[in-house]
Amino acid sequence: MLNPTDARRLIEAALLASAEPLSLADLKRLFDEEIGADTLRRLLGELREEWSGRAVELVNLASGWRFQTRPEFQPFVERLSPERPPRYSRAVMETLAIIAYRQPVTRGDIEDIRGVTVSAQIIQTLENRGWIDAVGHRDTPGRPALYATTKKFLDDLGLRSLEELPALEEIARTLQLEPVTPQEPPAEPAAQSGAPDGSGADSEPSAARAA
Amino acid sequence: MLNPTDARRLIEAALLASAEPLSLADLKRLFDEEIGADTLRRLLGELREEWSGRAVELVNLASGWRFQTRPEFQPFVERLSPERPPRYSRAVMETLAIIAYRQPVTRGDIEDIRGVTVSAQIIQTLENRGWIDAVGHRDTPGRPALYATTKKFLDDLGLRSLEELPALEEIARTLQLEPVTPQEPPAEPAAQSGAPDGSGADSEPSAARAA
Amino acid sequence: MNGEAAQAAPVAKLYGEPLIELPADLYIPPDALEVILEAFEGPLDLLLYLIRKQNLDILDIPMAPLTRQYLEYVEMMRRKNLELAAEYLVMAAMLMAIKSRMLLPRPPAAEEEEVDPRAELVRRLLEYEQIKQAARRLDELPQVGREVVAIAVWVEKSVAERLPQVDPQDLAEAWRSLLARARLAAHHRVTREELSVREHMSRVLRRLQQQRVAEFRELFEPERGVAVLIVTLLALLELGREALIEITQAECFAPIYVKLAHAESH
Repeated sequence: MLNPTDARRLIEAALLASAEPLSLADLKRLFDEEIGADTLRRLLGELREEWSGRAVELVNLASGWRFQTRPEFQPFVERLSPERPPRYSRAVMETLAIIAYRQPVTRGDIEDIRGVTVSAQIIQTLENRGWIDAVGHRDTPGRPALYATTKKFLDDLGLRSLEELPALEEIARTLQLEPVTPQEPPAEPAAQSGAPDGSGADSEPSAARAA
Repeated sequence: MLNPTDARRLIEAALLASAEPLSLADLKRLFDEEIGADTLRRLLGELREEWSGRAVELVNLASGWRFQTRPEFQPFVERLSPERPPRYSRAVMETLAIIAYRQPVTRGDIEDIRGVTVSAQIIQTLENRGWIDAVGHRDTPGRPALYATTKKFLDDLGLRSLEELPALEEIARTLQLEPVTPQEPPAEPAAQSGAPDGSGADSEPSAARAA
Repeated sequence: MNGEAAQAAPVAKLYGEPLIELPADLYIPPDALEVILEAFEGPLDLLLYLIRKQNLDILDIPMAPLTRQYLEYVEMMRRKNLELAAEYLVMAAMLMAIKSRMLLPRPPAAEEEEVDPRAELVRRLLEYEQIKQAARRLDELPQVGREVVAIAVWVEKSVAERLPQVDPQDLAEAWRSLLARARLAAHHRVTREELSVREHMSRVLRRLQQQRVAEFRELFEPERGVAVLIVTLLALLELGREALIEITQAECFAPIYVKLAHAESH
């Protein structure tokens, strides 16, 4: 049986060697003997503590634990390697935001919210990045794919769950001094009867939200 | 001037974050002020000492310093990732992309586009793979070799010709290429003068992006 | 115009703070127009811009001036021959429909059920603005690979090396990061056509390496069709322009020879 220090050293090495987050299940496989989730969590807590004063930190993400540089270390990252992923266009980021906050959504839903066509290339960019994938199809004509964000999206943004995304209600509050919330619920059903043209389909996304 | 502990933490993070070994010259670039090779070597020695009891060690190779797992650790790594596919570094992928899209090109051409030096090792990795070869020399001083992609490259990537590579205009369209500044100033003054919280500052990162 | 600006003044509170001064005019200088219009993500984005710029109350939009301004922008886009997406025209029609419905007298009986014709538009604008903000917030989060590095130290292995797999999308991703960094957009616009020229440039060079000198004609492969002939010609011209090959002809109508530039110095 490993003593706690050796166990910590083993976990540390495994985490340092893996760019992808390691889950508790992954870490269990490091040990010959049974090791409980509680014990692992305690060891991980100690390890995180041990690294607390440094430029590298141990973080707990959607798919597990990973060592990564602290955001404050960014200037040094830039000095060392100019090869970094680029910033995406507003079209890509808005598409991502809609998928993240309204998932699962179809391309049509995204187009309704943005008010413009969403090119296949935008969806593909996000799929190739591993940030979104098709999780099913909506049972409407054409059976459009329903997109959702992946665990990798959460991992890459340093989040454990979608609940850790910047809160939309908070965002709404910064938009306008007028209280937005009381207006919303009555507006929704009314909007449908009032929509003079094809925009009636716009109520789709809000329905998807409830789902 | 950083104190020795901070300097050590900085070097440690840089080495942990780098996929390739870092030379003393690389490490010097981390520091704003002049730092002597002797000082660096002393700090590296201390760092190696500090890591001596662990499953990861700091080693000094021909091309520089790097952290790596101790050989005894290999069996554990295999338990963790029996099928994790290896990946080329960003530097290798970017070099390959330039040769594929801009061929025939010299190493100097590649460096101009990437904005950083391209090590002989990177070219060799791609040559050994049989994906690129020298198809001639440019008639300029030094007669640099001109690189092009090979048939094996097309075969391995499942392409019939280079024309089947993703179109560059479409890739460009998914990117925030130009600073958004021209659009933002007219839109933001109202928001900025009034924004009491972080929301006004939301326009900042897009401007900073240009820098 | 001025009247409307003044009218907007009482509601000129933004983010809960009174506005220190109103924007001097409601219009963007014409020379800045093109840049600005191209920066809009669509009609909703443009409308939000117009509303926010004038500090209009989004919950009580004055439809007449907003519609007029929107149409003026759309007209300017057309005059500038900017590619005008169909969505802009659909929105124009919708704004006009809402405006005219607000002018209609309401039958007294139906008054209670009567819905504000602007309700749907307001809902869409607020929803889009929220998403716009959300997109910015997401972009600000520290991202692995961009602001933050995932640590992966070298693992010493004795087993045979497995070769990484690459697919065309990986190359697209690599080019994307190059573009963002080097601002290649202007100088390195490579189209599919140009790519096939460059492929043939490599092919000609490869052939001349083995053969030293080739007759111009034998570099062409007529059996592969006209398109390939043209591309080969373009490739030879480009190689000549970049001084990578020498094209010589002793006299008129004599055979044309192609060789690598300074191949004899080998």
